[in-house]
Amino acid sequence: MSLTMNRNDVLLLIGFTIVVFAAPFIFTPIGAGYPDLLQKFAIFGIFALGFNILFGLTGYLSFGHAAFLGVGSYTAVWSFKLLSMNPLPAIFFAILLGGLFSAVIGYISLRRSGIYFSILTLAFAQMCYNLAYSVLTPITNGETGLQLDQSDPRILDTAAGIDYGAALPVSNFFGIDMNSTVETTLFGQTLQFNSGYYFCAVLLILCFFISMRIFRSPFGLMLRAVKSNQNRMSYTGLNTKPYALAAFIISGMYAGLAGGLMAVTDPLAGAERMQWTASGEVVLMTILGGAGTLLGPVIGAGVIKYFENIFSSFNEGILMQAYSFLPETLQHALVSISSLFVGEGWHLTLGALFMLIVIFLPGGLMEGFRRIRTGISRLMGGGKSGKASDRASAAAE
Amino acid sequence: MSKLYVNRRGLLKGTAAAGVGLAAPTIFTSRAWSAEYMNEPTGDTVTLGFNVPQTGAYADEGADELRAYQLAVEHLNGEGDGGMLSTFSSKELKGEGVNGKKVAFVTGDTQTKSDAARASAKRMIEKDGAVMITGGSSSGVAIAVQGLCQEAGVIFMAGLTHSNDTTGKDKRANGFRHFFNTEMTGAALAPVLKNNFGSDRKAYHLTADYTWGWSQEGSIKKYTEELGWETVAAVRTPLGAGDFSQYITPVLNSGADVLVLNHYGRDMVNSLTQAVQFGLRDKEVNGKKFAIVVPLFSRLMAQGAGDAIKGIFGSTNWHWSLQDEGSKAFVKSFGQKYGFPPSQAAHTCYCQTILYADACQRAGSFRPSAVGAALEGFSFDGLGNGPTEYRAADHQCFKDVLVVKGKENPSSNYDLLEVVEITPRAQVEYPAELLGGELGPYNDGA
Amino acid sequence: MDEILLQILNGLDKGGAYALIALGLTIIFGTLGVVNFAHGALFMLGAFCAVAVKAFLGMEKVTLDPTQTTAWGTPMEIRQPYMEAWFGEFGRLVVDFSVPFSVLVAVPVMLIVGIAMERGLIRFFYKRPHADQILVTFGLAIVLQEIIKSFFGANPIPQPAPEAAQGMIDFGIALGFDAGNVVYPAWRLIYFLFSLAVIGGVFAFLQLTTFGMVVRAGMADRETVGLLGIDIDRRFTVVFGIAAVVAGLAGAMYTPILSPDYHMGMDFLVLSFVVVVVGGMGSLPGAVLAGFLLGILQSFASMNEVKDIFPGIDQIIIYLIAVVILLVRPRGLLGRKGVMEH
Amino acid sequence: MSILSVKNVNKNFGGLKALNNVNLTVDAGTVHAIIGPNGAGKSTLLNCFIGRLEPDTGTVTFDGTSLLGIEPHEINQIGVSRVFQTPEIFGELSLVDNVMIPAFAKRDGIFTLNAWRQIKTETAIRDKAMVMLEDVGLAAKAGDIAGQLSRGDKRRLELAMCLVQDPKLLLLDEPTAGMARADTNNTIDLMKTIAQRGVTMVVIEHDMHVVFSLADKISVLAQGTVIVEDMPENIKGNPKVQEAYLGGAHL
Repeated sequence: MSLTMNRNDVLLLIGFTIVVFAAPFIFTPIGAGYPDLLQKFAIFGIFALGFNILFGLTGYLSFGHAAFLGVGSYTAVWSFKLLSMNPLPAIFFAILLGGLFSAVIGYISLRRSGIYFSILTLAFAQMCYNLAYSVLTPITNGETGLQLDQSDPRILDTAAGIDYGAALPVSNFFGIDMNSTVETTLFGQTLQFNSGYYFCAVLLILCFFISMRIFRSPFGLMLRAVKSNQNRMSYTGLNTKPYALAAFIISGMYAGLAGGLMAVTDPLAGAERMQWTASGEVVLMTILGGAGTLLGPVIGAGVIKYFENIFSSFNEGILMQAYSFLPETLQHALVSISSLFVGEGWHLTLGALFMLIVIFLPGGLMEGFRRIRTGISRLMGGGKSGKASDRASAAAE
Repeated sequence: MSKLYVNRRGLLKGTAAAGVGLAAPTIFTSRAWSAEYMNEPTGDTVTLGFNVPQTGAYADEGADELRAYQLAVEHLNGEGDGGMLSTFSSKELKGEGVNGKKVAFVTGDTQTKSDAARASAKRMIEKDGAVMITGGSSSGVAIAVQGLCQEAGVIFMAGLTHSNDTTGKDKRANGFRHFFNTEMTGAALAPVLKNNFGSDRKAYHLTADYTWGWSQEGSIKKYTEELGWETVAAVRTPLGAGDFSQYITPVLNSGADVLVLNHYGRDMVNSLTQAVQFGLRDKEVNGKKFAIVVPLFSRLMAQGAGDAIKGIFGSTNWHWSLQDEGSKAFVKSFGQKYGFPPSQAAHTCYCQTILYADACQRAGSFRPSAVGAALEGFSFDGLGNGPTEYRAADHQCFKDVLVVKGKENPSSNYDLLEVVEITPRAQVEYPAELLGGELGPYNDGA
Repeated sequence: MDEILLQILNGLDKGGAYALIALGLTIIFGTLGVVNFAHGALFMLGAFCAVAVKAFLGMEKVTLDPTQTTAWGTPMEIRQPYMEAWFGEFGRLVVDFSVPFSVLVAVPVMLIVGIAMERGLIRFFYKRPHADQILVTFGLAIVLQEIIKSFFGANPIPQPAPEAAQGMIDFGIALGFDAGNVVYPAWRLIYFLFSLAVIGGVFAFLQLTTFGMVVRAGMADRETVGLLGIDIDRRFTVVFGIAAVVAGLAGAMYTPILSPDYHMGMDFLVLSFVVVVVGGMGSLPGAVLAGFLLGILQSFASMNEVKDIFPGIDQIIIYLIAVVILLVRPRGLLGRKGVMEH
Repeated sequence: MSILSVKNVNKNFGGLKALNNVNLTVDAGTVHAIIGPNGAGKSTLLNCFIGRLEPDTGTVTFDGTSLLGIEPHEINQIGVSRVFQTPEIFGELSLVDNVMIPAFAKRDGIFTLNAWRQIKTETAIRDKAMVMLEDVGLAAKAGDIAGQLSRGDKRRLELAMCLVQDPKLLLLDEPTAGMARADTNNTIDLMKTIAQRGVTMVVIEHDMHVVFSLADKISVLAQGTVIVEDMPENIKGNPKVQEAYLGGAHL
């Protein structure tokens, strides 16, 4: 299989796999190595990867993908409640339902294009959200969110004779609890290896691989053609609608999977997951990282989740410590300036970051990396020639 | 298959499945073995997690909660004037930290969203090693975080959450609530409403269309109908509707003479302002003066509603104008530090921190089950609400409930409510079974 | 009947606000081709113009009264508004009329904000993909609202209407209803009339002035107008300013109805996009029509009689209408072909 | 043997009669030019062949199949390709991708979910595309982004995209419009080569030099009607044609 892949793609996939598996090592020093945030990185990475297949390739800007995420979550929690605490049926049904919902919503919304399409998807998602919050409470448990209960039937588990006792059950992959963590200390850093994260990580890598295959497939080329020129496409004998719809459904299934994984790592499904702000978040992740690039959306998802979870946690006490090496007046001045941007001000940083990136890096963070890489290679090239001339002059002596 | 119950810090202690896990390579030293319960503090500090809304509609309420937490931590560590520690009936805390450890804290932003609140709480538990999580400004978030703390094996001391479900249908062994609930509001408010408006009234409810709203509507209906009131209609309004005019105009000619606004936060600010704008406060119906009731009041909402609040009845957990020693000490200590009096949210958060610390001290441990046992059935006084008891059956505090009214001539921007009546605790008590739910066993996380 | 009449009034009132916000948004769409996610923030800024004016006019002289102490032991502050101290009853009246006054302030302030935004940021994004425009304007919206939050806090700030406009107007009598049956708050009627006036003003400006003619031509075909040697960019700057003013006015006058807070722009953002799209991208009459239509239908959907038949219909009515209209009319009510379709 | 036959086609826009009872027969393997003054209805007629416009009355039959009432992509799939007045290409994609897309369309039909196949292994398609690029003289730029090409090169690319599908009928709408003389001559040569392969072509053209160097047969359209249909050598002297051109408001 890998024989048909570019060498660069193979390297990218291997590198990606290594980073994902070594995440606790890599992210602990920047304070992001704890299980929940790593899980969020992986889950929203999947969500953004899928969204990118629709938006990055076909150019259709959906503002309603959070609906499929929410559907995936609800489905997974119901699967836990009714069938089994095993995540496999949960994510299977989450993908299925995500796909079904996206097929229906996509089929209708894709009758329009441009902003009209965006508003249609937004409208559907908002309807899902509003109904889930209020009228559909028997299914969604409304504001509180759908939770597990000791008294849930769990037919398959009961049939298999698994008893969770009086405590709330935990999702459990053939004996591995999704919330179990092994903790070790290495070079003074406490590293946490969480089974739920590695479950997500494997799926993230799989999703990344699938996304890569799609990008490099004739189908992916057709999706790019949809974005580029629909007129030419139809006069070339291709029906644009099923291509766009297929991309929509695939991305809906990714979203369903992401939603299912949210429930696997944390068995609660709330309506606000479907709100337009959540749909907007994945749009921002994708654009921030670089729409249409393979890796960009995953990076964008990571950056936004990092800001949300880490920047929001800095309070004055932490800042005072961070600047404690400075003279006291300077320390206070810096703390009061910095605290505008962290803690309750983390939104400000995020907003400013959006603006800076889109102004200076039109292609998102991936473009930044590309520029750095060319810069470095130019520098390296310059360095090499410098060395060569050194050697030449040395030889001349 | 044998029972598998593996926790975060616990290595896989199942049966054959253990081999599948992530065995630690030998170069690592694992500290997982030593912990007896989740995040057992090993150094000379104990970390508490303050999870409050810092962005979104409740950011100001969250900011006030955070102020109270910081004050509580100061007092626990022996800084400042000690606040309510000196009036608290339990004298275990001496301002020397808790169990010989200094109290440290971490903060997080709930965004008033269940997902964000859980993510933030998880960070504090998994990364920062918090042994207790507290805070919040809505019931959805409280229930979500309470569930998380139960799963993770830490104590949750709820902040501002008024829904019955928090200590009813969705109660958890690891969760405790000091704040009152809709059931108590109904029981406390109804007699006052009867005294002021009589027993022959027709009520029209506007209810925020989510669980807390329904719970509030149910309680008020139940208790007012017992008094002989008639409920003309109960209309559900979408959360965050902004303009409520389309829900208010039907009230005008409905024959109702009381409007009950089961709204909180911005919804309440808007619906009340607009109801007053439509002349409902000054209207006469059935030969009686029209009345508006807002079951759950807070000072921040009163500030948002401005003049519209004048003369409106409601209930609240605590108010800074109370004259008992505990309240006076707390207001003094808070006011001197921040320059204005604390809100009820600040008060409940302060109390929860002190109560938790005291329970740890009495238990001599931070182990959730031990702390819980120390809190269960604990009777205390001197924290501003009179004699109070943490009921063992549902982990709900029972205390007097304040019925308040919007002041006609406020002397400052903080002096917006006046206490009309202090409904005694006996009157608001209900059997724990009434609200259903199961505490389940404590989870120590190991 | 009176019930329906009242709901129509509610709808017109709401529709006035929707139409005003959508009007500015669609002008920006139509002329500049920019998806402006910061438009809600402009509405919010307008509302905070009113807050700032009231805060300014209501500035208080603070004296400490050592004879009285607060509950926390500091001397009691005695506050008296300067306006009242200096001008007595007249000063009080000025403070009372702060919301209408704020309109006078909002016009220049919002014009400057709009022009600064266009010159400093938006103009670099005319040729960029819509996705980039969304990201940058969304980022700007967050920054603007966080700045407002750091000054004014997150809590809603009450902005009462002038006392003279706080009462109810009983015009049911004129229509043959019993007294007290069809009454409506004076300020809401004022808001409705105000929105009509602003909408009328914008239309008159675009229809009757040469400037407006060029702008309309630019909306129809930007390149051609550019070829005629008209500096369309300069005019588009002003257009952006005007759109900001319209949004700002809508916000400033709306404050007595909806106490402003820093987040109100985001709440109106989605709605205003729906209104614009339902009306048809780039169509000014479409935006106004859709604003009023959605306002009125939303009011009707909230009636108990309707909700009894379709529970929860008021939660989704706006979106439902949007879906139905877009499926029946591909480009909204009055949209033109090819605008914002790619 | 006729491959395209147009019978009694009428098309009104509002009150304007754009096509008035047009009849036209294109023989297989020939180059058929349609000329006429501006506004004569040439482009309207072409649009009726490819599903962009639906005539009010009349029939358009290609190889025994009606072209009316079916989607543009279906028309292409039965063997009709079209070159547009302004080249319609995939501006963001590379040249070779541009040509591979129609090649895939030819092989796989209007829609295939071939998401698991890899382009890299589609050597047959790639080779075919490269040959086509070679034919139109763009092989050296195969990896370039199409949107950055000159107008002449875009036209060549578009031709390659059409030819890679081995169309039975190729419709060209002013293929040399806006081109420099040298470019025009190159294009004429290219089209001659295509014609030699036996591809039937319908060309709309203003440039008489192009028309007379290529066409086997010419139809003259004026005010929505075919006034003459004849061999090129008979067209030049035809008084009707002269009147249509000289008597019209344009040129």
